Amino acid sequence: MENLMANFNYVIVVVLMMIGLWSMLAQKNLIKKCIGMAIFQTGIILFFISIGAKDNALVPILAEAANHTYAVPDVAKIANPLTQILMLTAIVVGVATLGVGLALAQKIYQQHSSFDEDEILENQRK
Amino acid sequence: MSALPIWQFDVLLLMLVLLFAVVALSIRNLMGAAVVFGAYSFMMCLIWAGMGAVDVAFTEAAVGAGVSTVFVVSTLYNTGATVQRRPGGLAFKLFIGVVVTLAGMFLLTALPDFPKWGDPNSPVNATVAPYYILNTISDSHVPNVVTSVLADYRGFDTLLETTVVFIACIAIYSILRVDKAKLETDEPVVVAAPRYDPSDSLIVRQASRFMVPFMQLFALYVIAHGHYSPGGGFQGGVILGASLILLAISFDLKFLLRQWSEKTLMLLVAAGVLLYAAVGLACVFMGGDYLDYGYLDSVLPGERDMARSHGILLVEIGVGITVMFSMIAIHINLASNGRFDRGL
Amino acid sequence: MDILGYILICTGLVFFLGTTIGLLRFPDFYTRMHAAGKGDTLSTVMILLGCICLVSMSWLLALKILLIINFIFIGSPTATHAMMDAGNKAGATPWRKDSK
Amino acid sequence: MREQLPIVIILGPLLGAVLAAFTGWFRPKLSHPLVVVGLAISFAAALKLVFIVAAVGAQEYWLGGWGTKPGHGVVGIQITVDHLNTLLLAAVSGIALLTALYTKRLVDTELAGRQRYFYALFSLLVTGLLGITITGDIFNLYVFMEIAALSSYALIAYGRGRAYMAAFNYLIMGTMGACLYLLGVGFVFAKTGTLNIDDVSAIVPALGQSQALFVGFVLILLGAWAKMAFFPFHGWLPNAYAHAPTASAALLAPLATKVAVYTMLRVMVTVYSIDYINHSPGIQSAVLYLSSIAIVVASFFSLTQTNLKKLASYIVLSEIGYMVGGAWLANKPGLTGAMVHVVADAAMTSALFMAIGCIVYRLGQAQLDDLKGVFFKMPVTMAAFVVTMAALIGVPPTCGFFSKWYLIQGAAQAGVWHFVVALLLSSLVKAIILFRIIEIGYNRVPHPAIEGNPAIPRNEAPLSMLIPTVAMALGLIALGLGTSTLVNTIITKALPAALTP
Repeated sequence: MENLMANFNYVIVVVLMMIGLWSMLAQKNLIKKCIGMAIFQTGIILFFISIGAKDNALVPILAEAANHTYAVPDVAKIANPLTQILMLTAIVVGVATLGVGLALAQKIYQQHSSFDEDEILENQRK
Repeated sequence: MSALPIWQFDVLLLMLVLLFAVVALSIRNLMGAAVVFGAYSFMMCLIWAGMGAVDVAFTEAAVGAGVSTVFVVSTLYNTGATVQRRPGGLAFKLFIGVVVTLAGMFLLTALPDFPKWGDPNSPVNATVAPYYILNTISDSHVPNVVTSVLADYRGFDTLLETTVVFIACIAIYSILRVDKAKLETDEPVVVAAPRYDPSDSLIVRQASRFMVPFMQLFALYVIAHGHYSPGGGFQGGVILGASLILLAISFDLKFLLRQWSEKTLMLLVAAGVLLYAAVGLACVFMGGDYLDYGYLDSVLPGERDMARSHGILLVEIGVGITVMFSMIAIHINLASNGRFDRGL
Repeated sequence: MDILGYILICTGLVFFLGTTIGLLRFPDFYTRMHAAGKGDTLSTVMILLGCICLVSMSWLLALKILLIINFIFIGSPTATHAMMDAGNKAGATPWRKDSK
Repeated sequence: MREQLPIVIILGPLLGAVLAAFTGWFRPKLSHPLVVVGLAISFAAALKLVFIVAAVGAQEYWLGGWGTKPGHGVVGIQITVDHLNTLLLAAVSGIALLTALYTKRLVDTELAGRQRYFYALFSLLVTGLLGITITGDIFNLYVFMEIAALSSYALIAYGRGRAYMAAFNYLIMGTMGACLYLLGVGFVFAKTGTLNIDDVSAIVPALGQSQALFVGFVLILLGAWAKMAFFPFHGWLPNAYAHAPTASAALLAPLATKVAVYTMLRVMVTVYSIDYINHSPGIQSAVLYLSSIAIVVASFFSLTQTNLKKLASYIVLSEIGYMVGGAWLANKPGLTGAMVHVVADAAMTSALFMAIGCIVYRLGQAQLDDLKGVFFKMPVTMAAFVVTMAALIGVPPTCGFFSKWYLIQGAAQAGVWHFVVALLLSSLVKAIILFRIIEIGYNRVPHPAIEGNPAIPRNEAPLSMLIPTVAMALGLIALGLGTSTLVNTIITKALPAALTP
């Protein structure tokens, strides 16, 4: 139980991932699939940010000491910048994918007047 | 500037995030789902800011909560907004549920093996990352470590990330854009009945006219001040894009397209990537490796570290241009169904 | 200065509570929007003013927060107006005392 | 300039694409030459690197000059050309170059009026694929993966109609794969603290039996499998490739899945060691069974197809089973076979789709019944087609034979007989398909002499399409003849040293 509380973030990540994945695979509505995809991605981002977090850490911006000089920073007190960069990239990739997904969904809606996967497939078989 | 992780508060937020995720996926009105999803993103921002990832939180607030929601809403504006419940398919859903649950259990088996949350000596925090914190000042004189890693140490990632935005823009353009001349003969167009046209309202128009300059000023500040405070090309670019999207929503698309023609928009999207790639190429011609801005010291003011700092600014501007115009172009495409005439 | 800050923040929270209750308890779309629009704006502004008092050491920060307040003052009522207008056009009927 | 060669491979298509996006608005005719020039530069660099790597060994390149720092490992992003990927780099850029030349006429007719960004997306897809192959950083690989994926969604959606739904399904599966991969990277990163492949592989053995690393390994594999349409995740591929415009399919089918296979190989061989697989026999045999099932099921589905493009897509699917199975045999001939087959299959599939493209260009559609008399109509194209099918079956002088030989050897050595059976069965199925096409193409036409009407007029595909097709088919034979040289000089050195001979 203590282990669970110490790693609460990871548990939430796993649950978010499950929700997102289920929605991507099992939902029939295309927009819901897109939203599930975004939730999956944010879950992963939360995971990366969690592994880079430090207790009582400051944001990774060094404080200016005086006159454009900077003291040697205390690494243990500054949050990990690397995971943050990776996740900046992942967020932007995520929105790019979402945009393309929505564009495709819009085109599909134009053809079939529906976002429902089953209905679209039925339409295609005709 | 300190970020104290009050963990009870974090737990509360995490539970809320879960709740929002479930609600966003189970709600039947898609417009509502989009809005709940926006709220979900904002909750995530808070969590990340609480863990010291201000840049990520900023980006998520601008991109995930802001622009994504606008994209979903403008897609729904052109289409239907509710889920019709259809019978059947329960077994399939259950099956996927079981598979996903098993996958989740499998992931949880790795839980005891993880370094403790917040441990400053975990491998992630102690291997590569300290180098950036210790050397950012001497290497490039950029106190915002995130900016220096983003644009310098891992600048290649950022170039590719900009390329991803560029690809998304031209992909959406080539998927959605339709020729007006062919419209009658080629494909049927489903136009949803316009529900609400904000351009009717004088108040909205005047208010956004008043707000847009401030937004743009703030965005430029975010880009230019990214070396010293959270922000940079992405966030600034998105805000710049959002300010013009606001104009497009509160007036109409024509108003926006009068100032920025389709051609200008799409050319500028490519120009940002080109600027970034060209800065990298200039480094090669100056004798360094690709994206080694230090070698630009003969053309940029200052020594190597300042040359890096200026190189970072240059590429951030390139990122800003691409992101800004691709956000606008994507919005116009989604909102007008690729017709570039009217829409949300 | 600190005390003033805390007082402002607490007052803001009280107004927020009012907003929430109003949002939940009012009978129709328009009255709910009214509660949300007014209470929300006022309470956010008050909380931010409280924050200014707490960070009074840094003028730059205070200026930034003032700009945010300015933004909220314009943005929030406009958004409320737009939503009300949309509701009106979509045909949401206002609640009357005699309607049940 | 020599040390800049690795980055030139990426920059060629990237800059070509961006410039092509510019000229699309001013001089649309200029887009194609720009992309071709970019790909040619890339191919030249890749080819030069093959010789350099064979002569002096792996070449490393640090972006921005950020290399190894004491105590921290590599702090920047590294791209590496070594024995494992150099051949694939040359193959990808070479095939892309030939395909770019080949698609000119197809695009002008198939996508008339919509081709403004086609070549830009084409070139960006190649950028992504080359990047996945060349990068030495597991996160950078993810970004390249998304570049390749986003451009391929758009390229498939060019097909319109059903292609939109196919592209959407691909988007969902592809994003799922990429996300699983990214999550796996997160697990590996959490335990090792670095993203550089060389550094990770140095740390992994020291961690011993770590459950997080194992979960990360599985996640990365699942991601790669979703991307390559391996058996449980294969649903998106046939529709996507069959409904895509021929010009897009000719590029996507040969390269996209093969690069995903390479990702798996890279993770298995370099990031984790091959011992890692030998230590988890349960998973190994499960994957081997899955690959056998994939081969057999895909082969039988390909028999039932009436559409040539869809048939070819199922052939692609069954070939994926070969490579995954070969890699998971985890012995020397098996891995060699998988590595040879990645390159050989890229070439074979490319030739197959090029030949189909030629047929579609002339006949307008690709149903099997429409092929009547096609041997008289397009003899050169069909000759190339037959050579390609022979290579896919595994007829000796072609490259398909040698890779398959290695694979069977590996399976026999490991005692995995069901894999051997699956391999032979799929060869048999392909032979049946070939003979059926020959039968339709030759015999179902009333003989001109009997009917008294003139011979079917020869109507070959235009030269700009025919020459790349024939070149590719001849390349299959050349590759087959050169297989032993390639294996001896390059591929043996890519195999982990600890492998039992």
